[in-house]
Amino acid sequence: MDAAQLLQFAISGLTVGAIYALVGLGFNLIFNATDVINFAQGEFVMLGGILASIAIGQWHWPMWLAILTTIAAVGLVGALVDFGAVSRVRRGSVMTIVMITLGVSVMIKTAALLWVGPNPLYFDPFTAGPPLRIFGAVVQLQALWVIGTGAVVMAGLGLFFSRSALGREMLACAIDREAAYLMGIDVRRMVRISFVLSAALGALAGVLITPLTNATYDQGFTLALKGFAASALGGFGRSGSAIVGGLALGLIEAASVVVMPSGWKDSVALLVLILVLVVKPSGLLGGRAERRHTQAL
Amino acid sequence: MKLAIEDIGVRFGGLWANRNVSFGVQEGSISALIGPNGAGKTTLFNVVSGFQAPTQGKVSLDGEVISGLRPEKVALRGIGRTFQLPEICHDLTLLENVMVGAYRHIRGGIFGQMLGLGPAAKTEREARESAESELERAGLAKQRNQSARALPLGQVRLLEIARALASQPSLLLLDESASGLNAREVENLAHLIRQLPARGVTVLLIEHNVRFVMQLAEQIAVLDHGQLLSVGTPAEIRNDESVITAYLGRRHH
Amino acid sequence: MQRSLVALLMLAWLILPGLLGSNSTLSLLVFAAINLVQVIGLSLLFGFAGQISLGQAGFYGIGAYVSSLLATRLGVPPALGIIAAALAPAFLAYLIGRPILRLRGYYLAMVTAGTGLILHTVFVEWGGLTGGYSGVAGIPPIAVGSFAFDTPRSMFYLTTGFAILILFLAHRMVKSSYGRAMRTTRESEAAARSVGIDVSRLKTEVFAVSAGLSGIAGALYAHYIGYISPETFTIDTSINLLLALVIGGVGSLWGGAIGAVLLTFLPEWLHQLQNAYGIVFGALVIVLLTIEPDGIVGIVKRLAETWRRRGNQKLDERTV
Amino acid sequence: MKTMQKLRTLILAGGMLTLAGTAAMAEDSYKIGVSEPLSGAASSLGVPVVDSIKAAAEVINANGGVDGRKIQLVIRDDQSRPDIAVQNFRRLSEEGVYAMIGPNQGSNTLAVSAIVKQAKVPTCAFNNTIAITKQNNPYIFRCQTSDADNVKAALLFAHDKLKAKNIGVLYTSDAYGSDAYAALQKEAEAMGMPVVGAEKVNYGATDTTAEWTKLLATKPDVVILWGSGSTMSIALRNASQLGNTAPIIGAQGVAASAIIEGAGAAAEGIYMVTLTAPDQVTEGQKDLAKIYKEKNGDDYQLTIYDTIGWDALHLVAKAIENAGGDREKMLEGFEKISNYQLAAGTYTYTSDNHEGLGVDSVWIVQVKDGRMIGVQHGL
Repeated sequence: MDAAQLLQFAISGLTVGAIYALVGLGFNLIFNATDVINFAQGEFVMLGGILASIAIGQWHWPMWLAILTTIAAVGLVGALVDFGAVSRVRRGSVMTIVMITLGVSVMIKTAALLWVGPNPLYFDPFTAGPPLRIFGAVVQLQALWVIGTGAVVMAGLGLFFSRSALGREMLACAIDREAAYLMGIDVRRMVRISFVLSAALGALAGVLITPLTNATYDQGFTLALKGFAASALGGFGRSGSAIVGGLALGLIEAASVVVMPSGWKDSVALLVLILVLVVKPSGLLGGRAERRHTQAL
Repeated sequence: MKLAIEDIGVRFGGLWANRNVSFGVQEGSISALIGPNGAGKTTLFNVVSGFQAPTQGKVSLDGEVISGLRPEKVALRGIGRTFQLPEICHDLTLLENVMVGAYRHIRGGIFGQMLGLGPAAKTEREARESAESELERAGLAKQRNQSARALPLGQVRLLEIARALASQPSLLLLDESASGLNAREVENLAHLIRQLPARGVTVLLIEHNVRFVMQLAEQIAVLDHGQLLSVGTPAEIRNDESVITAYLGRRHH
Repeated sequence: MQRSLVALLMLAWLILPGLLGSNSTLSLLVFAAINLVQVIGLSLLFGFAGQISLGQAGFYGIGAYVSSLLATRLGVPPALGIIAAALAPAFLAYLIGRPILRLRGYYLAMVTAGTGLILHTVFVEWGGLTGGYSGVAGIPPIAVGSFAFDTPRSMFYLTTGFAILILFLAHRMVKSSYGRAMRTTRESEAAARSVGIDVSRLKTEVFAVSAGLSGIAGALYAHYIGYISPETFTIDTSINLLLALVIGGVGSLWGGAIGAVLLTFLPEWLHQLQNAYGIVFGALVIVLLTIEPDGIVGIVKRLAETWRRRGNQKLDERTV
Repeated sequence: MKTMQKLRTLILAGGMLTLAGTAAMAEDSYKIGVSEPLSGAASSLGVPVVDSIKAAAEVINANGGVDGRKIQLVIRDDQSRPDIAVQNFRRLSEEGVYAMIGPNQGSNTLAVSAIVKQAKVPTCAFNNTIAITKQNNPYIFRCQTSDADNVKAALLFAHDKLKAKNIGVLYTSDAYGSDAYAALQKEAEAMGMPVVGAEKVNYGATDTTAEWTKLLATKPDVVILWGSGSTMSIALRNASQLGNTAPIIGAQGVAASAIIEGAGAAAEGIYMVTLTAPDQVTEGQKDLAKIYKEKNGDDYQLTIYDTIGWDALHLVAKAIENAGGDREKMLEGFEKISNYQLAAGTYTYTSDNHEGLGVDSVWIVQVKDGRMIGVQHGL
């Protein structure tokens, strides 16, 4: 196992990790504003990949137009999910909403199967051309797009939540919904916007990763689980956490392939997630979750 | 000495919620803990009942050190408590809520209770009887089979006390049980508490209703900014300069 | 009234196979009973003790593999295999329960989902033992003495018998003080701990009981179909189980029973939709939960409530 | 994608929640049961197969059905799960079907074989999994090539044509991949062409660079890629990105147009073991190719899954003919079929050989600028 191969494992780990980070950002956004973990987040990512592939592959739209319309369309689906299902809940706990998002994910998955069929869809990377070679290891150009956009989105979210009025209002909802309500913040609108934003973010992730991972109708749940793992590993509630958690998760998976059969890759990553959550529920960076998700003692 | 609190300190980051708090509660007495909001009263309660591990100091019950034990272990040693924000199970009836209090006396394990075998059936019957009598004393017997869902605050507080008493504690911690009650309910509460020492139950309560505390408590401890200001009989506390200042603020000389 | 209802049900249970007759309907009832055993386990864990789990398919799988490997590799009679199929997942659940049950809400959901996926990987990767994706074939049917439960009719009696027994024991458990301790733990762990309930141990025990029930269901499944492979023990199975319970009604055992029956019969009733079935199932979850968080049982309760109240009003009008 | 047909099902699903059984079909038609994965992991195989079965039914019924009686298909989705497959087979065998077509996964076929034997219904199974015809169950017929033949064809091609001294293997962790790998190891050893490196990839994995890195480190002359689904096009892309120069021979699962399109330039020049050479339409494929070209445009490439569904229904129709329409004699009807030329090859069944197709019907094709070109037919 020489240096080039180790570097190759690291690079493929970082690439996969950046994908998990992007999906994780979507989780973080809805969790920040609504205290709800959206089990359909994986489906938003899948929809982004499938819509973009259809627009580029079959309707032969220019790539940028296809990408923008896909993000807008999936954002609309997010609004529909909130309007049609989440906002309808009068009584019942946060868990009821989580169950509804599980129902939504089953519906979206089946609709996608019926519309585009079971085969994987694909479109070419944003920038064509051979991959970069660094000391004998290969870096796919699309991976740079994934990591780059992830950083930009994270910075954007950081600014959004700190600088913009809307962002601060959403953060206020997350910290204490009743207090935000009392201060005249339209909590209902915040929830809807957070669903639209995280759906759009999911679609962006879907669009970015499809040239690497293809888009199939049933890839949603595993992506959602890994995205959640990325956010939880980093520590919920802080927008930077998903990136750190995602990259860490990717590296752990790559490392596990070095030492054991790759079939165990997913399990090793999940095992690490479970250990971290049990030992330090607030994740590596210590997010806001500490207070809310474990016992007093 | 029923309960001995020795040099208890609790630190959250830089803030000392409790610092060098020491005082004792006599067997069969009614003691009170008063002080302005944020004085660290509930934190001290949580330390005694095991919900909050102290940063320093120790608590002992009948001479046995109990600080550091988990809340359920503390409860098994005979300490019952209520909560500032009441914690009851809305899914159960009033009687069932109180019977849960007697849980530590039930024998027979999961399967024994499921199949209603000897010890389980006997202890279950005893638990039902003690729950009935506690409900009777709290004046809630009539609504025993009602669900606890739509209970007014006053009765919720009494229900919590009945539940705590159903576990036959030797020490009962009451966290602001009188707050939110109307005059008649406060009177019932006082009457209920007065009977407790006779039943071998020592009481330590947190209250803001000073008149209620003055007429009930034999010993009063005053906390301010996490520190013990003074401990004494109601008369001593009433005339204690530092207590008045803490409550009413500095006179402008 | 209670007595006659139970007697009626028992009678129906005995003559039902004769009426329905056809193997496939009986086979569907066998699957319904097997699902019922699992959903009751989940109902105790989530409905009563308030601990969500998306990993029951993993325990379902352990039960199936333990019982079938004991039978095919060591010739252990399935009747004993079922006991091992209950104890193995229960023991594992007890082992991992204490640490992971400190978590709550979605953390617990995701961690149990992760556990389920890890167990699925074990079924696939431990090829030497489990046969990997080729699975385990030639699993003998359950037999008592010389009589083998190898037809849908005989398995109907065995599995529904099991389901009725477990429904009864679960009912007893929920009504006992242990059951009250579970329900108090669900709503307020602080209250439970303040009266001496070791909440962490209780949650782990109920987690073990639910895992054991899933194990029994796995063994019944294995010995009925005679072949098992990892495809059956996936996250989709765990999700469907949870959604079935939620549709039926989380707060009651009858909700679990209704959920299990729906989970089994819906695909059959809607088979014409072929692969569009998921849309109807997802829509059912959404519509039901937005109307009534407690599912079908919640709706029935509310209807009964308004019907009874309207009944009283009529009474008052007449007397005035 | 056949959007119209899919949307129609969607509207059907939304509007029609009828819980009743199928509409009453004319009593005198031959009922054929179909249980295929239309959802779940194996749906990418099941959906095209069912489409080709329906196409065959339309053609057969258009020319007057079998001895004047029409064929009626009863189609059920087994959701790629063994327990649903068992339930479907039980239900269909009770509806008095003359024969059953499906399932598509080895594990499902093994799960239903007891029911098929009990109900005495001849079943056309589509799996390459070697084990399905080895369970002394006279009612299971393979309507595909067995992996034993596919593996032999691939290895012979690597050894004779590509002059490989050793081979590397990348296979998916599902039954399809692991079964073939077991057969492949034995066959390669026997040919004196050892397996120098083998890596197993998760079915459905979205990145295989780590596995390729380990495999290419063993410097294999030829790489055998055995698996199906989206992971295969990702594997092809990752291989070319890592600069792999060793020729690749893919399994039938790789020879699907969606996989080739997905791999794009990375698929250029790879070989595949399959049953059809789209550029050389054989005699048996003529009318099938005509239908698909009309529906999907002239450049449509026939894949295996379009042929095996078509063949299965024709085989069943031929069996009904041989049995003179007598449901009891369906088994003999099947076993009387001999060198019946259809789309995927020439089928022969006897009482002790239920394989149907042999190594001679295996095509080796190569991808040249995105299209599959026939290189070698049979040995």
